[in-house]
Amino acid sequence: MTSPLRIGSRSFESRLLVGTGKYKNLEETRDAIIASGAEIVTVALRRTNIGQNSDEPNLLDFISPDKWTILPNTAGCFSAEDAVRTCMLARELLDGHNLVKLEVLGEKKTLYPNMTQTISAAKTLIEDGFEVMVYCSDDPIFCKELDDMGCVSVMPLASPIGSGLGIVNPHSISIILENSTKPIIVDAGVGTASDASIAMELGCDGVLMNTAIAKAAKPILMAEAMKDAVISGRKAFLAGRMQKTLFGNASSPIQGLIE
Amino acid sequence: MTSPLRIGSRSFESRLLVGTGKYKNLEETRDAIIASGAEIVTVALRRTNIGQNSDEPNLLDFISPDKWTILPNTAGCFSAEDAVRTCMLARELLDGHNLVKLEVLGEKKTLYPNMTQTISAAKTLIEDGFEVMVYCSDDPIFCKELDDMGCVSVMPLASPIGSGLGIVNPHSISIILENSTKPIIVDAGVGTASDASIAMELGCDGVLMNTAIAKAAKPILMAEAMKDAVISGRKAFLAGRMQKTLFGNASSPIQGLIE
Amino acid sequence: MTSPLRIGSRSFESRLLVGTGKYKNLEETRDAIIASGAEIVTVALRRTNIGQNSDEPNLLDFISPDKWTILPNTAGCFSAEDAVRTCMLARELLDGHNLVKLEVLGEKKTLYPNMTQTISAAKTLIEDGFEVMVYCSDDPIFCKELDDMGCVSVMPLASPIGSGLGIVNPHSISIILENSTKPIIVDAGVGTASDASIAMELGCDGVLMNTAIAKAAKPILMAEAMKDAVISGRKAFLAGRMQKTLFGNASSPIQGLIE
Amino acid sequence: MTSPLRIGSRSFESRLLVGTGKYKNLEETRDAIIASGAEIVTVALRRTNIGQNSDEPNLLDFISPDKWTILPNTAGCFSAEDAVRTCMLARELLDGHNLVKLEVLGEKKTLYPNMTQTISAAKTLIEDGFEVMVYCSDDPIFCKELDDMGCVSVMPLASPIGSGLGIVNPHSISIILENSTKPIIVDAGVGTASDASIAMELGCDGVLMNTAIAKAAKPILMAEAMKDAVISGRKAFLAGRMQKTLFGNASSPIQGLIE
Amino acid sequence: MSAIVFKLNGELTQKPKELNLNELANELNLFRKKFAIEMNGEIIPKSSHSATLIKDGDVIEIVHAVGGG
Amino acid sequence: MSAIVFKLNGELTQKPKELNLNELANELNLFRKKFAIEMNGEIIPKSSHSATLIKDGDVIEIVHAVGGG
Amino acid sequence: MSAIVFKLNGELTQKPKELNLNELANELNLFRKKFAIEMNGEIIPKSSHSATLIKDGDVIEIVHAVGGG
Amino acid sequence: MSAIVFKLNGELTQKPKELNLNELANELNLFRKKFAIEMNGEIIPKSSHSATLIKDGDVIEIVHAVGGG
Repeated sequence: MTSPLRIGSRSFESRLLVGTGKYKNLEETRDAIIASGAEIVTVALRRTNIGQNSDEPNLLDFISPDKWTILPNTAGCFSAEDAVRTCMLARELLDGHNLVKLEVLGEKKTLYPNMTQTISAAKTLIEDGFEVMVYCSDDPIFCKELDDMGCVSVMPLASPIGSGLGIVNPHSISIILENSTKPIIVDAGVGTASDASIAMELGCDGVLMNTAIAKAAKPILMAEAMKDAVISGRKAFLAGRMQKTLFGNASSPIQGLIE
Repeated sequence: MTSPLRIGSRSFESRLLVGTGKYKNLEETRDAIIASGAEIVTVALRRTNIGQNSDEPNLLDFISPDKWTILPNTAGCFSAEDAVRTCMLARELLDGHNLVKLEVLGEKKTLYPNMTQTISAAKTLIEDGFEVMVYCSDDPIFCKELDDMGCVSVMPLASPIGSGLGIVNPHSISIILENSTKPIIVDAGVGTASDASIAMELGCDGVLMNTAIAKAAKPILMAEAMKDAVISGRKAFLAGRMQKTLFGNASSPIQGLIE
Repeated sequence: MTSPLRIGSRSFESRLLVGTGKYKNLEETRDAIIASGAEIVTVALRRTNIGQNSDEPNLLDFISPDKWTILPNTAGCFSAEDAVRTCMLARELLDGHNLVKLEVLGEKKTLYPNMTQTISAAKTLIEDGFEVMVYCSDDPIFCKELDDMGCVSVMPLASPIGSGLGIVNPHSISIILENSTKPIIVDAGVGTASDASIAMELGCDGVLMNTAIAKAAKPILMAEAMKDAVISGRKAFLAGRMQKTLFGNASSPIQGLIE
Repeated sequence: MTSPLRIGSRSFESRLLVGTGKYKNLEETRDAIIASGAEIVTVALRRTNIGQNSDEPNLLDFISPDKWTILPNTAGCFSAEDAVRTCMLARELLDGHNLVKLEVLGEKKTLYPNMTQTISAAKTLIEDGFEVMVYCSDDPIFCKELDDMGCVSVMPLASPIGSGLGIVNPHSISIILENSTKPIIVDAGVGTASDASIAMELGCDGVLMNTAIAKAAKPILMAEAMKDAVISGRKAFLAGRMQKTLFGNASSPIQGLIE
Repeated sequence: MSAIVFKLNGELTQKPKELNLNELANELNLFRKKFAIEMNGEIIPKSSHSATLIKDGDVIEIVHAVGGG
Repeated sequence: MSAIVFKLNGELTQKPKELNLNELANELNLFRKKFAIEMNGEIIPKSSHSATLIKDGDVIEIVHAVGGG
Repeated sequence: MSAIVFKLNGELTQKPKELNLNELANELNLFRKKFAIEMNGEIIPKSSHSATLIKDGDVIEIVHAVGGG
Repeated sequence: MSAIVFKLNGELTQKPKELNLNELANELNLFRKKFAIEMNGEIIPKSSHSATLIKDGDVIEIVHAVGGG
C-alpha cells in the first residue's frame, strides 16, 4: 500500500519518527518506542556523569543501534558552531554514522529555530558528508533553500516544540509540500493522534514526535495510537478524500420509497 | 486494550459502523466493508423491482446477515409513521431482527433530522420491542431524552449527512457525552480519517459513516484508513493526551550541555 | 447604508440587542447600555422584595421604557407554562407591551433550550397576540418551524449562554439564514467583538448579548467595541468580501519594475 | 480611549494602514482611502510611462503627501539591493521623506518574504537614516531581530499577501507580541472585517491591508467596515474580554423566581 | 372584620383586617413603581387593584423587572 | 374464478385468477431472496404467505434491502 | 554638437543633441509632477537636474508613485 | 613523572601521573559503553585513545547519548 520512506541513502517502512526524551525511565522509553513501530529514533548528546553512578544504564543499551536507526539531534544548541560540533561528536560516538537531526534554537522560551544559524550549519554539515534532517520553521522560502542545498529531509514545525497545539499552520505546510523534492516531515507540535493523521493527510511524508507520547497519561498506549494515526493519515491521503459540501447528500437511494 | 462496544443486547469489537450506499457496485460495497472491519452495516429498504431484471444481485447476497449485524435504517422517511412502518418491514424482512437505525428527516436539502418526529417514532419502536439506534441532532436535551427513553445508542450528527465537513460541533458532542449513559456514536459528517479520530478522541463510543468511504477516490483504501483512524482515536482517548501550552517545552535535557 | 432592522411591527437602527444582567450596579448597567447604542434591552421578571429595602432603585428607573424598547425575557423558565405565565405578567407590568423574548431552558447546567417546550409556548403566545422573539437551538428545522409559525424573530444560540465561545456553528447559522423569512438574531455565546462581527458577516440580522459586555474587565468600553463590531460586520456583509485563495496575489503592479 | 499609534518619530490616530493597489481607478482609490480613515497609505514605485499619455493622472495628485503619510513600499523587489535602491529613489521622489515599507519577496507564487535579504536590507536602510517598517514572516526570532535592529515597526504577515485567509497564525502573533518593543502591525492576509478585529484583539498595534478593501464588491463600504473593525478590535483588546467556559452561565438571576 | 392570612411572594403574611391590592401595594411602597400582581394564578390588571379585596388564604405574587439577559 | 386487479409496488397489476402471496413471490422469482410483504398496510409474515389470497383491489408492497447509509 | 543615444526606462532613445535632465523631464511633460531620476545607477537630486548633462550611452531611469500594497 | 591537572566535563580533575584517554575511560568504567571524547576542542577517534596522553591543562569533554526529542 504505502511506498517506503526514502531518506538520503536509507529507506524505511514506518513514517513515524520518535524521540527518547521525557520518559519516566529507560524501560518505558524502550517499550513506547517498540509500541510506536518507529525505525528512526532521535537521541541527544550530553556530558557523561563522571564518578557518581558511573555504571548507570545507558540509553543505547535499551535502544540498540543495531535494531534502530539512531538519529542524534543537536537540541540545546543555539549556534551553528555548537550544532556542528555536536554532530561531529555524534558521528564519532556512533562509529561514523552520518545521519543527524540538525536543530539550532533561537530562543529558550519558545524553542523556535534560528533559521540563519540553521542554514549556515546545514551548509557546513553537508559539505562534511553528513546526511542532514533539518528541524526548521514553516517558512516556505527557507524550506526550499534547505531542500535545494541538499538536506535529506526538511522538517518544519507544526507548532512550538512540546506545545501539543497540533498543525496550526496547514496552509504553510501545504505550500512547503508544493515546492518540495525531499521528504517533508512535520517535527514538533503534535499533541494527539488526530494531529498526526492531519499532517499525513496534508501529504507530509512523515511525522516526528516525542512529548505527545512521553507525556501522555499512558505513553505505551499513545505510542500505539500514533503508529495507527500515521498509517491511517497516510492511507487517507493516498485514498483521496471526498469533497466537502455545505449541504448534505443522501447516502440512501431516493427512489423506490414505499407509499 | 479497548473494551468491546455494547449496544443493547449485543457486543462488538469494532467501533466503526458503515453504510452500504453510493458504491459503484455490490462487489466494491463488499470489499470496502471487509476492509473497514466493521461488524455493523446499515442498509435501506426499497421496493423490489417487479418484472425487469428480477434476478439482479441482492445486497444481502454480498453482505450476509450471517457474517454482519445488519442495521436497517429508515433513511428517506420524513414522518414518525413512515419510519415505524419501515422498521416493521425490516424486522419481517430480517426474520425478527429487532435492531434498527431510526432516522426521520426534516428536510430534503440538508437531511437534518426532525427531532419531534424522531422522538415520537423512538417511543413507538421501543414500546414495540425494537432496539433503537437513533440518528439525531447535536441538541444535548434531545440526546438525553432519547437516552433516558431507552434508545440503545444515541447518534448525533457531526455535520450534515454527506457533507464531509467533519466534527463542526465538538462542544456539543462533549456536552452530550457528559450526560450520556448509552453509547454515543457520531453519525454523519465525517469526511476523512482524522475526522473519525477526532470523534473518538472526544470520547465517542463509535463512528458511523458511508459517504466518506464510498466517495473517496479509492474506497477500499479509505475503508482501511477509517478502520485505523477509529482504533487510533480510541487509543488516544484512553491514553490521555498531553496538555496543550502556548509555549514550547524542550524534549531534550537542558543539563549536561558541553561548553 | 444599513437598512433598519424590522422586528414585527417595530423598526430599529441598531442591530445590537443587549441584556441587563450581571452588572456591578444599575449605574454601570445604564452606562453600558448607552455606550452600546442598543435600542432593544432585555430584562427579567422576579418577585419584588417585600418589606426590606422596599425603596431600592428599580431597573426601569435607570432604563426607561420611554427611551428603550424593553424586551422582557422568560429566563429561568423550564416549562412552556411558566414561560407563558411570565410573558403575561410582563405584558401587565409594561402596560400591554406585547414584545417578548421567549426562552425555555432544558437544563440548568448548559442552559440549552428545550425546543419542544419552546415550540409549544411560542404557539400559545402568538395566539394570545404576543410578538415573540424566540431563543432557540441552531436546529434549522425548528428555526424554520418557529419562523413559519409567526415568531417575529428567530434567535439561535451561537454557543451556550454565557460561554463566550463565539460562533461555534457557522454552518448551521448559514443553513438557518438560507431558509429564513424573519430576522435571524444570534443570541448567546458571543465573547468578544470579532464574534459579533463574524455573526453579522454570516448575514445575521442582529446580535443579542449580555455577559460579553457585563463581564468584560471594562464593560463600558466593551459595549462601545460591540457597537462598532456589529456595524462593522454588517457593512462587511453588505460590501461583499474578497475571495479566499491559498496563494498570494500581488497588491502592487508587476510591470514597470526598474532594472 | 485609544492612545495614538507611535511609529518612529511620527504619531497617528488611526491604526488602519491601507494600500493603493488593485482599485478600478484613482477616484475609487481616493474614496476608499478617505472612507477607511487611514493616515498612512502605501504606494509602489514604477517606471514612468515615456511618451504615450504622459499627462495621465498621477496617484499623488489624488493622494496628496500633504494630507496623508505616504509609505513607499519595495513590493516587487526580490533582493536587498533592489529594495534599498527603491527606497533611495522613493526618498528622492518624496523630497527626503525617510519612512519606508521594506518588503523583499522570496518567491513570485506565494509572495512570501525572503527573510535573509530582508534583514540585510533593513540593516543598510537603518544605517542610511531610513525609518523602516518591515513586512516579514511570522518567525518570532526574526521579528525580534528586526525589532532590536531598530526597525520602527515590525509587520508580520497574517497569511499570504492577497490570500484573504485571515489570521492563520494567532499563536505566532501572540509570541511575537510578547517579545516586541516596537509596534507590531499585521500586514497581508486580512480578508474581511472580523479578521482585522481579531488581529487587534490579539494585541496588535495596527493592521495594514489592500486587497481586502480593493477587491471587495463594494470597496468604499468595505473600507468603512475595516475602519470600524480596527477600532472595535482595539477597544475589545483594551476592554479585556470575558473568560471562555464550556458550559453556560445564566445572564438572569436564579433567585426570586415565581412559584 | 377579622384578621386575614395570605401568601405573598411565598411568605405567609398576616394583616389585621381585609385590604385591597392597591392598599397592599401602597403599604409596600410600590406606588409609582412598575410592578404586576398575580392573585391565585390570575393576573389582576392595575385598573382592578382597588376593587380587588384580599381574602384569607389568597396566594399573591408581585413581580418587577430586574437585570436579565 | 375471475381475473383480479391489484396494486403492486404502486403499479396496477392484473392476474387471470386469484393467487396467494407465495405464488406471487414465486412468479416474481423472489424465492430464496430476502423480502417482506405488506398488504393493505398490514405486514404479512412469511408463514402466512401461502394462506393469504390476493383479492381484487388489494394494495401490496414488496420490499428488499438496498445500499444505504 | 552631435546626436546622442541613451537608455531611458529600458528603451533606447535618441536625441539630436545633448540635453540635461531638466530639459528631458520637461520634454516628457513631467514638470510639476512627482518623479525621481536615476542615472547610471546614481540618484540625481532634483537640484542637480539642470546641471546634469545626458551623455551618449547613459542609462536613465525615471520613476513615479503608483498604486501598491 | 609529576601529577597533572586537567578539566574533565567542566570539572578540574587531578591525577598523580600522566595517563592516556583509554586509561581515563577505563577508570571511569566506560569500557564497553558508547561515548565520544573531545580534547581541547578536537575530537579524538577511539583508535587514538591509547596513543593520546593527557597533559596538564588539557580540556576534555566526554559525551554519551541520552534521551532527547
